[in-house]
Amino acid sequence: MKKLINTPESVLDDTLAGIAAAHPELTVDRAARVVHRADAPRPGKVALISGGGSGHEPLHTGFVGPGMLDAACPGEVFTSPVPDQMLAAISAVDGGAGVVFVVKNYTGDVLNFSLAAELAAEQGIEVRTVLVDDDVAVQDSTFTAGRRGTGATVVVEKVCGALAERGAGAAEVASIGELANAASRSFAVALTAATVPAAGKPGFDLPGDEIEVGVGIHGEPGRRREPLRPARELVAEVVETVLADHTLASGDQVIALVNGLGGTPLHELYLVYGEVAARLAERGITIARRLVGNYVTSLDMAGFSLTLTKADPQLLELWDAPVATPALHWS
Amino acid sequence: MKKLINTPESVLDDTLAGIAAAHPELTVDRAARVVHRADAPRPGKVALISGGGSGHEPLHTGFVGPGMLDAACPGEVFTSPVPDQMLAAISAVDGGAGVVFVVKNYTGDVLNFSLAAELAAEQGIEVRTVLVDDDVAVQDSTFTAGRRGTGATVVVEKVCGALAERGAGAAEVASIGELANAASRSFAVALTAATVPAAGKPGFDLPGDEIEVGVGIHGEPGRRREPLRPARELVAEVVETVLADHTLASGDQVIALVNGLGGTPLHELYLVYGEVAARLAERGITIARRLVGNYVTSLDMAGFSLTLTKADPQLLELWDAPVATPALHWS
Amino acid sequence: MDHDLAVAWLRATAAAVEQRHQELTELDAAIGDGDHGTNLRRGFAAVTGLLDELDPAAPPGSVLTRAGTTLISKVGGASGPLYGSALRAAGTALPAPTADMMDLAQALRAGLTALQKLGGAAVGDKTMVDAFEPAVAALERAAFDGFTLREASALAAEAAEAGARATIPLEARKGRASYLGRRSIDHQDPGATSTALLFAALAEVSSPH
Amino acid sequence: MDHDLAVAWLRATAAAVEQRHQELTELDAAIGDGDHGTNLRRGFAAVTGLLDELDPAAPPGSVLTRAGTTLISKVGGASGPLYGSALRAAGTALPAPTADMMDLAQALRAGLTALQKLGGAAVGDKTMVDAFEPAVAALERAAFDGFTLREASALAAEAAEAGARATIPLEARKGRASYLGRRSIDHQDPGATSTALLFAALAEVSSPH
Ligand SMILES: Nc1ncnc2c1ncn2[C@@H]1O[C@H](COP(=O)(O)OP(=O)(O)O)[C@@H](O)[C@H]1O
Ligand SMILES: Nc1ncnc2c1ncn2[C@@H]1O[C@H](COP(=O)(O)OP(=O)(O)O)[C@@H](O)[C@H]1O
Ligand SMILES: [Mg+2]
Ligand SMILES: [Mg+2]
Ligand SMILES: [Mg+2]
Ligand SMILES: [Mg+2]
Repeated sequence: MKKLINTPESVLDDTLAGIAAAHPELTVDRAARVVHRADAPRPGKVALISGGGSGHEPLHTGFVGPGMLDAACPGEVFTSPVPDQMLAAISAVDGGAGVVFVVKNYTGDVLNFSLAAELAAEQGIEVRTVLVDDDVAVQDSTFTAGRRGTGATVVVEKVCGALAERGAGAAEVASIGELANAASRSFAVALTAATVPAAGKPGFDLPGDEIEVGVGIHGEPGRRREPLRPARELVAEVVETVLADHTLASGDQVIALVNGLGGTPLHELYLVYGEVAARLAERGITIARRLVGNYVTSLDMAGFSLTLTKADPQLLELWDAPVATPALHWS
Repeated sequence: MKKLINTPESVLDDTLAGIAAAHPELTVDRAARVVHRADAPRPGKVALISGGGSGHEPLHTGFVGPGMLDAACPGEVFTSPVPDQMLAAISAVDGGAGVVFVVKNYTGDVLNFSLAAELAAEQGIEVRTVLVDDDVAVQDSTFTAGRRGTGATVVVEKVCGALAERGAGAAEVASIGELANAASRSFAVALTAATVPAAGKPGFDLPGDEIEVGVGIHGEPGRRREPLRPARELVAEVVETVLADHTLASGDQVIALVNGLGGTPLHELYLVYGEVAARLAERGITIARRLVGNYVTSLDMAGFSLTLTKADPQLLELWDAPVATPALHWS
Repeated sequence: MDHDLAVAWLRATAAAVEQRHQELTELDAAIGDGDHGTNLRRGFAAVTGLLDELDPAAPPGSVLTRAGTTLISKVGGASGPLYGSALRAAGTALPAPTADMMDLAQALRAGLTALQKLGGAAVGDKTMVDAFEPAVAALERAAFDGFTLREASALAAEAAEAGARATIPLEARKGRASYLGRRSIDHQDPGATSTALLFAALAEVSSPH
Repeated sequence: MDHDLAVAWLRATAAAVEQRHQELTELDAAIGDGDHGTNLRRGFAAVTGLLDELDPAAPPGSVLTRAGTTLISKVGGASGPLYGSALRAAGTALPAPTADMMDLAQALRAGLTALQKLGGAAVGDKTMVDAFEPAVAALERAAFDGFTLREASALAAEAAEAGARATIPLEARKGRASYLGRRSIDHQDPGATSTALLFAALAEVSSPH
C-alpha cells in the first residue's frame, strides 16, 4: 500500500487537520469530527447536515458552506459516522428552524443517522431525512438493502442547500431533496480496486485488463466483471444502463455528472464526458448543466460514475443558485 | 494499461471533444488544437497564451477564461504543442495589444514556442515570453536544460491573467509573470509512475514501497529513490527542500499549492496540506492563500508536489482578482 | 450474572476481537467493505477503556448498557448501532444487582429484539441474527431445563458458532452483502462470525479456569 | 541529389522510423519521457502524406524544406523543431534542380548549423548533434576526396551510427536527459539514434539495388 498518510488509524484526524488548515472559512471540530460553516447556527435557517464514511472526498466535507451543507460528519474510512457526530453537528448548526439529514442508503449510514434522529427527537429536535439511493447497479427489492446512494448526493445536497439558504422550511427542503433523488440514476465502472488504509491491500483483485461494472463506492462488487473496452463502447453501455432505469425521453433536460472515483485523471473524465454527451445527443436529451471531475470518490479507485438527473426549471434554478464550498463554487 | 480512452492516437482529440461538450463558455478548435475564450479577441487586451503537452489537466485548458488565459495549446500527451497551434491561438485571441506566452521550461516547449514567436514576428506580431522554471529538483546550471516548469505555472497564469484583464500592457503582464516565477519554488514526489497511452506501460518501475523523490511531471526521474515514509516525515523533507532554495523568512507570506499528480485522492492531499501548514507555522511563515487539489498532473501518477510562492501585496491582490475558468473560479 | 461476570465477558470479547479482527475484516472484504474487524476493534478498545474506569458497584445491566452506548459512539458502520442497541436493550432488561440464568436469557432476547427491530433482519438473511438467534434460543432452553450458566453458555456458544457457519450457503438479503445477490453465497457472514465470538467469550468466562 | 532521391530518402527514413519507433521510444523512456519514437512516427507519417501529393517537378531543396515544415507542424517535443529546422535549412541551401556531393554536404552542414543554433547543443552534450556532426563531417571529407554519393553516404551512415553509440558513456547536458545528471550515463541517446536512421536511409537509397 502506497499512501500519503501517517498511520491507518490517524487518517481521518490527519485529513481533518488539513481541511482545517486549508479552509479557514469552515469550522473543523476535530474532537467531535464535525465540519461546519463558521457562521452557523443561522437563526431561522433549516440546518442541512450530511455525512458518511471518509474516503469519498470532496463528499461531504467539501460541500459545506453557503448554499449547500451546514455541517458534514465524516466517519472513519468507508465506515459511517456515529450518532454522536450528528448530535454534535446539530448542536453546532441548528438555527431552530428544523434539521434535515441527507443520508446515502447504506445500512450503516441509515442506522447511525436514524439513531441520531431518535436521540435528537428525545431532545425535542425534529429531524427529517432525505435518503439518497440512485445506483442502478443494485436491484431495489425487499431482498437487498436497496439501491446505494452515490453521485446523486451532490445534486441533492446542492438543491436542498439552495432552498435552505433562502429560508424554506424543513418539509420543503426535504421534499426537493426527495424529488432530486427520485429524478437521479447513477452507475459506476471501476478499473482498479480501492485500498482501505487499515486493510493495507486492494479490496478486490482486478486482474490484467478486467473492469468491475456496476461497482459501489466502497468497492462493493458490481454486476459483472469484463475486459476493458474502448471508452466509446464502455460509455455507450453505461449510458444505456442508466437510461434503461430512467424516464428520460427526447426533449428532456438533464444535469449530468461524470465523476472520477479518485485515481482517474481529469483528461480521461473529459474524454468520457464527450462520449456521454454524444450518446445523449443522439437521443435528443439535452445536458443543461454538468460537472466533470472528482466529487464522490472511492479512495484511489480508478474509474468513473455517471449520474443523470432529470431536470425541471425548479431544479435547474436551484442548481444555479450561488454556492461557496471548497468543491463547488459559483455565484 | 487500463485507461478510459478509445485509442492512444486519439486521446488528445477525444479529450478536446469532451472539453468542448463540457464547456460551452469556451471555444474548442479541435482541428487547430486550440482552446480559447469564446469572447476573444478582446480589443485592447493583451492576449495571454500558454500550452504544453497534454496529460497535465487541468493545466492549461482548464485555466482558460476571464481573468486567466485567453488561449491554451494542448500538445500530444507529454509532447509540447507545435508552432502552428500557437499561431492559430494568436490569430484567434490577439486583440492587437500584444501577446504574452507562458512557457514551461522544457526544451520541446521552449523550442516550439520560440519558433512560433519567430513566425509571429514575421507577421509583425511581437510576442513576449514568460519562462516558468520552479522545480528545485533540477540543478539550474549550464550543464542542464535548467529548472523545469511545474506548479508555479498556475500562479504565473493567474497573476498575468488578472493583470491582463485590467488592461495592462504586454511588458507589464510579462514582468509580473517573471516576478511570480522568481518568487516560486516547487518539488514533487511520485508514489507510482505515469503510463503514457502510446507507450502502454508505466514510464519507470517503482517497486514495492519505493518512491521517486524530485520527480518531473513527465515522469522524469528525480533526485533519488527511497522507501515511502509516513507523510509527516516525507512532507517535512519536501518543505525543507523547497525552503532550502527559497528566500523565505519568518514573517513572510506565501501562496501554497499542494498539488496532486493525478492518481492521488483528495483526502491524501488534504493530509499533506495539513503537514505543510504545520511545518511552515513552525517557521513563522504564513500561508496567505492556498490551493489543494489536482492542478498540474502527470496522467495517472500518484504523488504530490508542493509549490511555495513568496507573496507580496501585489501578488496577493492579483491572486484574489476574479477568475472564471473550468479549474479556478472565484469572484 | 453479576458486575464481575459482565465485565469479564466484555473483556473476553474485546480480547477475542483484538485477536481475530483480521479474520473478521477478511470475511467482510469478501462480501462487504472489509472493515468489520477494524470497526469492532475500535469499538471494543473503547469498551475496555470504559471498563477500566467503571464504578465497581455498577450493576451488570448498567455495565452492558454503557458498553452498548460506547459501541454506538465508536464503531459506526452497520455493526455499531446493531451491537450497541442489542447490548443497551439487554442491559436495560437485566435486573440488579445479579441476574440468574433465566434473567440473562430474557435480557439477551430483549437485546436480539432490539437488534432486529433496528436492522429488520430475520434468521436466514445472512446477518449476525443468524448466530444471535440460535444462541439466545439455546440459552432460553438451557435456562428452562435448569442448566448452570457454564453449561448454558457453552450450548449458546456452540449454537452461535453453528449459526455463523450456517450462513455460508445463504444468499444475503440485508446489509452490504445483499448487493452481491447470489455471489454472496459460499462466504461466511462477518457479523455472524463476530456474534459467535461474543457467545464464545461468555462461555469462556462462565467456565471455572 | 535530385527530386527523386530526396523523396526516396525521406520515404526510407519514414519506413525506418515506422519499423523502429518502439526502440526509439524505449531509449527515450530510459532517459527522457518515452515519446521520441511516437513523435517521429507521427511526423514522418505526415511527411509521407506530403510526398504522396508532391509536385514531381519540385526541386530537391523544396522537398526537404517542405518536409521540415511538416515535421515542425506535426512532431512537437524537442525533436520536431530541431529536425524540422535542420531540414528546412538544408533544403533552402540546396541548389535546384540537382545538387552534387559537395552541394549536399554543404546543405546538410547548413541544416546542422540551424539545429545547433536553435538547440544550443555541441558535440558531447549527448544529443542528436553527436550523430549529426560526424555524419556531416564524413560527407564533407568524402565530397572533398571526390567520392560518389553511394560511397560518401555509406561513410556518413557509419559515422552517424558510431556517433550515436558514442553517446552511451556521456552525461547529458541538453534536453530532458540532462535532468538525470550522471544517471544519464550508460544509455544511448534517442535523438542521436534517430539521426543514425536518417543517414542510414540516405545510404540505403544512394546504393543501387
Ligand atoms: N440489517 C441488518 N441486520 C442485522 N445485521 C446486519 C444488518 N446489516 C448488516 N448486518 C451485519 O453487519 C455486518 C457488517 O458489519 P460492518 O462491516 O461493521 O458494517 P458495514 O457493513 O457498515 O461496513 C454484516 O456481516 C452483518 O452481519
Ligand atoms: N537542445 C538540444 N539540442 C539538440 N538535440 C536535443 C536538444 N534537446 C533534446 N535534443 C534531442 O531530442 C531528443 C528527444 O526528442 P523527443 O523525445 O522527441 O522530444 P522531448 O524531449 O521533448 O520528448 C533527445 O534524445 C536529443 O537527441
Ligand atoms: Mg463499513
Ligand atoms: Mg516529450
Ligand atoms: Mg463492513
Ligand atoms: Mg521524449
